[in-house]
Amino acid sequence: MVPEVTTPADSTATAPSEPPRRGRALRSMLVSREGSIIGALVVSILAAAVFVDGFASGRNAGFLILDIAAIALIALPMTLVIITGEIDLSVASTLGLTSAVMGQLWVMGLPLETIVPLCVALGAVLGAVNGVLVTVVGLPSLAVTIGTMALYRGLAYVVLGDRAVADFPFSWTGGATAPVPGTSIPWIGVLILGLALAFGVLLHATPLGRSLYAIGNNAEATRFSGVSVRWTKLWLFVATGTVASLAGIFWTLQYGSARADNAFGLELSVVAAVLLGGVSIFGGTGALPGVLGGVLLLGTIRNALRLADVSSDTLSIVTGMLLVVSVVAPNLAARLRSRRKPTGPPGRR
Amino acid sequence: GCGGTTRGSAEDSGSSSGPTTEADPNATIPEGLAISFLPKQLNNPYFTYANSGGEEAVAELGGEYKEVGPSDANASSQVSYINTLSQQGSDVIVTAANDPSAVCGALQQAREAGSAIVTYDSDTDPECRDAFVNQASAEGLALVQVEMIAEQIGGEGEIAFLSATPNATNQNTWLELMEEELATPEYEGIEVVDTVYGNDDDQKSFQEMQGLMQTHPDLAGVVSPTTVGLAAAARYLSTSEYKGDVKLTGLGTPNQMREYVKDGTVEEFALWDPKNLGYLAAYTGAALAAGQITGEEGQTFEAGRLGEYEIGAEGEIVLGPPTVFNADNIDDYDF
Amino acid sequence: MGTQPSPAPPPLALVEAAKSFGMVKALQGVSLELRAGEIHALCGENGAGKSTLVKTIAGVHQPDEGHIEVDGQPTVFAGPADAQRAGVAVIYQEPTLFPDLSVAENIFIRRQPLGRGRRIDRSAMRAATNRLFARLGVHIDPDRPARGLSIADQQLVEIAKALSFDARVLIMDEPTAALSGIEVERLFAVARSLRDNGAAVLFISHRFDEVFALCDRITVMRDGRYISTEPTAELTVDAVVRSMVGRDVTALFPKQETDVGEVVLDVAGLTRTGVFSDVNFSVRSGEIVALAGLVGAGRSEVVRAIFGVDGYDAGTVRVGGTKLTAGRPAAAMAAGIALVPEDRRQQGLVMEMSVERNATLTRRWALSRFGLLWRRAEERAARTWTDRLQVKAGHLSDLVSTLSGGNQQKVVLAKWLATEPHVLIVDEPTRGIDVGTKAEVHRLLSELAGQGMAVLMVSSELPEVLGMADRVLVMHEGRISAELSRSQATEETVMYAATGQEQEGSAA
Amino acid sequence: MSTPVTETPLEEHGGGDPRSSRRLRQARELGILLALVLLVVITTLVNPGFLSSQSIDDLLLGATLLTILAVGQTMVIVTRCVDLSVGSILGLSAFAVGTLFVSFPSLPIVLVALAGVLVGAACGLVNGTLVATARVPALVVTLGTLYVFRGIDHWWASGTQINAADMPEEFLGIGRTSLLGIPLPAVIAVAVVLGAGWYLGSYRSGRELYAIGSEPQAARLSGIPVDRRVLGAFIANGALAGLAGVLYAARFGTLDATVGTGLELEVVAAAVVGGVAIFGGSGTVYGAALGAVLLTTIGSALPILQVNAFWQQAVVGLLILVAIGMDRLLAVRTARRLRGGESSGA
Ligand SMILES: Nc1ncnc2c1ncn2[C@@H]1O[C@H](COP(=O)(O)OP(=O)(O)OP(=O)(O)O)[C@@H](O)[C@H]1O
Ligand SMILES: Nc1ncnc2c1ncn2[C@@H]1O[C@H](COP(=O)(O)OP(=O)(O)OP(=O)(O)O)[C@@H](O)[C@H]1O
Ligand SMILES: [Mg+2]
Ligand SMILES: [Mg+2]
Repeated sequence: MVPEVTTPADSTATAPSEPPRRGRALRSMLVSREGSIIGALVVSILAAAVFVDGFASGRNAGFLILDIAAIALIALPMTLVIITGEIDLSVASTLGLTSAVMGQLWVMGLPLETIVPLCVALGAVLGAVNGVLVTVVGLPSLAVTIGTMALYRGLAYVVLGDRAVADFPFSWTGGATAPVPGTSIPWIGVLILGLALAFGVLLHATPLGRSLYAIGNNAEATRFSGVSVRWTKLWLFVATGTVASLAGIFWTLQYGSARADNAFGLELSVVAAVLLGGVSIFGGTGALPGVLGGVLLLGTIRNALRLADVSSDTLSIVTGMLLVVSVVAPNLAARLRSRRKPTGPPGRR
Repeated sequence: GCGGTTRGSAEDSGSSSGPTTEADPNATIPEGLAISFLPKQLNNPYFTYANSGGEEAVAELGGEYKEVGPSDANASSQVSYINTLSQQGSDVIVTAANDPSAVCGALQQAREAGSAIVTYDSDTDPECRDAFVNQASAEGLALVQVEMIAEQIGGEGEIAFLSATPNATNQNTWLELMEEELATPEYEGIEVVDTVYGNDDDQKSFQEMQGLMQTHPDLAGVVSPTTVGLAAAARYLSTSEYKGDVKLTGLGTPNQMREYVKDGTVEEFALWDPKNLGYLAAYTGAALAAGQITGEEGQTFEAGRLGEYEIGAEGEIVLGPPTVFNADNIDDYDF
Repeated sequence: MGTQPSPAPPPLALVEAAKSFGMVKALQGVSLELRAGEIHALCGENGAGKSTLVKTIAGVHQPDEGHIEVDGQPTVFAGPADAQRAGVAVIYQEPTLFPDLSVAENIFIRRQPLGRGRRIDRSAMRAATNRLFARLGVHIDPDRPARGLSIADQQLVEIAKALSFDARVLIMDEPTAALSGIEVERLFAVARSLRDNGAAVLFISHRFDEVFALCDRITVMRDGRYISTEPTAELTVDAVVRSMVGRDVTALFPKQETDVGEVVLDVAGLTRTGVFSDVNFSVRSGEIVALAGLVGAGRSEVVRAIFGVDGYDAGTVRVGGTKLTAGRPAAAMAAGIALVPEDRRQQGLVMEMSVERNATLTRRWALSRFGLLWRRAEERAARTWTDRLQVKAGHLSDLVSTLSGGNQQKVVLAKWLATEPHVLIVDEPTRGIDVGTKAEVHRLLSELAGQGMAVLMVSSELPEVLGMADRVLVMHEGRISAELSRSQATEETVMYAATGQEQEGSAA
Repeated sequence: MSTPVTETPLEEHGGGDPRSSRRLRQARELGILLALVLLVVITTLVNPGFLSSQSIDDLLLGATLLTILAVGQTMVIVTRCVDLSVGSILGLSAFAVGTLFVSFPSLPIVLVALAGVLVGAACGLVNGTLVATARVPALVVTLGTLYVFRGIDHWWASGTQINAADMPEEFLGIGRTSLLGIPLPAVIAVAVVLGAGWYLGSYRSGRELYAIGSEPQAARLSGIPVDRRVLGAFIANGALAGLAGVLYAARFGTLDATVGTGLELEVVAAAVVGGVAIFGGSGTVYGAALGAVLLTTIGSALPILQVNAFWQQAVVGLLILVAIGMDRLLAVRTARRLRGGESSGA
């Protein structure tokens, strides 16, 4: 599948927009996109620490991490999916369905030790459904996952209806948000870091990761190079479903409430964070450190602005602007550069 | 001595404050209390109006008023705001919960950090807050709505409910109580045939109303215990062929319903005064923070122009009986 | 330019134009005059800047220096629309069709005949399309979508589109690369009649027979620079090649005699319904087998099925005696097959990745240690093969899309040779490649065979087939119609078999 | 290959069915129509009240907004873009209309409605400028402006609500009057569908939108003013979302900052169900409009069919999957036919 929603602009405008410069490609990539996101993150953390009362405290850091936990978790596999030129909009619904099933099973009297693995398996199945529809049937993932987004959310309501299940044992709900002893960083932060490391190595330093970029750039040529594009994508969707259901389990325990409408609308936040992190919606480019930076940047700015008593309207405007600026700025910069020098980026006036 | 009086001291005294300590009915309410309102959703007209009462009360008390909240009615976004308020060391958090349990953990943490927690409009689990200011007793509201619809349809016929979201705490309680009431022999002739949910979304409520009319041709009346639902249903009826034949009542605001009362679509509906709700919630919070009350049953406190209130079972404080609005009195209200 | 000025100023001229892409100087001080009533050829190696020149004239690129003159007047083409208004029609090297639009609309986009109220007059458009195809002697349904047209048909639609402009200047960038002999002849007839009606035509091709048969003057470019312009009559192929390459080129088909060994690849009863059926043949180590036939005979489909990117309905493929799983390129690679596909942009390369990563894409797992890829090893592996094939690239980390067509083809070869295959399948290995590179590719193929590799070559160029192959398999309409030994294979025997006539020359 | 030896029959080039693509499209739209008819028939059999004039009116009115939005979205999607901000645009425009009535009660209705459309067009201009001029992916830009426009809406409304009583009776009447027995908003929607369909099908610039979505690179080479066309599509879509906002205000009467939240994916779903290829290049506004009507009809038929309300969303999801699956099936069959044209002799 080619990336479905592309601008009419030349492909060169969207793929790495800078002309290839001398020197290490990786380094220049870090300098340009991921670097600027991480730079922006550092600047905003420093600014918030200096100017916003109550930001620079361990307790607040804990709040911040809990706030972004679900988004950060799902953003990891989503990054890989988007790099291959696909997208999964059903993640929030997968989370909701997992939550609903978890609640229902708990009501039916199963122990959580059994429920959790069942729910993870459910996530894998839901991801596999997306994957099969995309790879075997050959449908565009944007359309498929808009469909399963409605389907899974609907099934969540079918399972749990309008009820909320909230009597999970405190040992689990409290445990989900408990900090690592001696710090104020919640356990989930450590889990995210571990998963991020795993996904990062997978993407950036393994043969599999390499083929993900190749698929995103040109799936056909990658298939001609002996990569099973279908299987790769199928597994990515399975991974995304699995992680989304992990996030669902965590969400349910974090808020101590299993509901069908949990995390409604979260998919757009996840996609926004991934794109902010420098992943191209057309696939083929992007890096995991950038995505983590994007997730943290969004979380930090929202946290700091809330502490500074900035209203939620402004938060929403700032989030949107950040996303727009993050894609427009590099393009404008490239244009200005090309105007100064006669040698422009390829294929553009 | 109990409770923080300023930000700094609130943080210092930390976990020592809380409902377990003795109440001192004569304690004075200190100046400069930080009282923060966290509605279900910011920019929701109902809460804007209710919170204006809160602001009035905080001004009378000489405190610092603040209103924050998410732009979507989500429990998870509310949790972020509770954490923020707790981090800022707010003395009182007045909140309406989007989910009775999901906000619990955060509220308890805030309490441990020294904030007094008051819920209004929608309660949480009782152990997560110090007091709940109830707009009207659930029984009172259920009763008045049942009486209104029974009278309008002449005590006989099919009725249906048009509610808010399927998991809205208070709406569900009222529905339950209304069904109980309708099951008594007095209302033998009335049958509840359906309950639909408009999600407090105008368009959805409108469509649900329209669906009700088609599914149940013999429908005599509809009760909508939510302001959005009632207004949408009234608008549907006012232009449909069912106007006048199908009775509609429930809970609504005078400004939204004025047109439909005047054109005869709706005879009567009820509501409390949300402004007084916010006002009372602010006073309750201040009394908690000052240590006048701790949330135990039987304690009393002064709530400004509203007079004295007593805490009921499980820390619940009832604002008073609902007001019934009709063509005679509707012009006396502006909210 | 030393030729005598024509009485009227030329309809289109490029004056001292320069154009750079980043560090690449694609054009440097190039001047070119296209005269009315003349067919002008442009020759040069891959990457010489021919297509860049075309795009500059077409308004796609703006020259960094120099300018364009229309009828002697300096003009600026801000975009393709400006060039079209000035009467310039272009057939680009890569087909530029809209797959979702009908063939007729593809031809007339932006210029659809209008009826009342400025509405598009569909029947007029269809009629006009049919008239154009009649002129080209082909029949393509004007109402069918362009999606699914074969490359040859796509090229024909492009040609029809260019003709529909009734342009004063017609530019054709390798229009014949995908066409068969008859279609080429028809195209030439049309080009000549345009010339006779006073149009200026610019023709680009790597096939010298075509250039010499069609063109009046030949301009040669090398490394982005203008070299010479001479009347065709005063030139020979050798002379052109010498100025293109800047030196003499050795034998084009350096066929080595080799010892033919065991059967390595064995294909039996291979069938894909509707595409090809009952294909049987084998290739031995040390042997070059050519798969010849007309465009559309199904040769590419057969090799794609062998390699596993396409499935098949019946038959078996064996490598060294073991049967291959159908539809699994990874299995084919593990068994030692490599496929250099015919469409290098779509199938051969990941254009937005670096040369290095393209070159190592097929060896990701082999190059990894403990499941991890190390830059150092990758770079070393990539350098080995790009150096051996003399890929001209500024840097291994440059995007492969910035290389010229020929160098891109070398990268494809590099990535497959790096897998050290037993069976090398090459599909149109020299399509769109200049003579110098072509000779190198041929030398390489023959050297590899000499080292014991089994080579299966799909090619539409008869001289290449005859010059390189130990054995020729000819396909016609999805079947193998003849198998010819090197001595039996001549232009006549191959063409007879390719067009489906039974011949006594076919031997088992 | 300079030596043609024999004549090959050239007539065989590019075989395949004439007009197969158009036939495919028609088959596609007929399919949705059939599903729609089937649904209506079954629902009516279960509950004859479903076909009462009142309920048909309700249905038409209900589908109006989604249809208009789907038409606009189609124009954007065929150019291979997407506009996720339509829900926010609709909300902003509706609130603008309400505010104008509150602030200037004497303004003529036509002027206010025009202002609503202009607010939408202005939002479309912002989207289009960013996408076409700054050359950034539409999905990212409109995801951003989804938040921005909604934020502006919230900030502007800041907790106020505009009620039916604040708007003139004649304006609210737009939602109630009918023309030849069809509600006026539905008439407007039909006019929008026909107008847009006519434009996209029969005018050069309309066809160029398809060309752009089909192959952007080729569109530039053909001299199509790609940026201008894409900008135009976004402005048209914005204006239509604005129009939908005006109609929303007229019909629902109650306006606050949350109007139209979450509509975007429903609109895209309607277009997709209607056979508009998410890759751009193909699909018609008629299909998209049918998709919108089908989705709305499902919404009102399921309660009548006594399908548990909780199943509704799941059914809509299934329907989307079936619709795109069917598209794929038809496409594969056509492709096979097109290919079979030449090699059927084998
Ligand atoms: N868009 C571009 N960006 C960067 N470099 C380019 C671009 N287009 C062409 N080049 C470079 O300019 C040089 C000339 O390329 P061009 O395509 O004009 O060669 P050509 O003579 O047409 O070769 P071929 O015969 O292979 O088609 C090459 O080095 C090529 O890599
Ligand atoms: N893009 C395409 N879409 C659908 N069918 C195609 C396409 N390309 C080719 N075909 C069909 O596949 C068959 C074989 O085509 P193809 O032209 O690839 O054969 P070939 O012998 O490999 O020729 P060559 O390699 O010289 O182009 C023909 O029936 C042709 O119509
Ligand atoms: Mg070229
Ligand atoms: Mg081929």
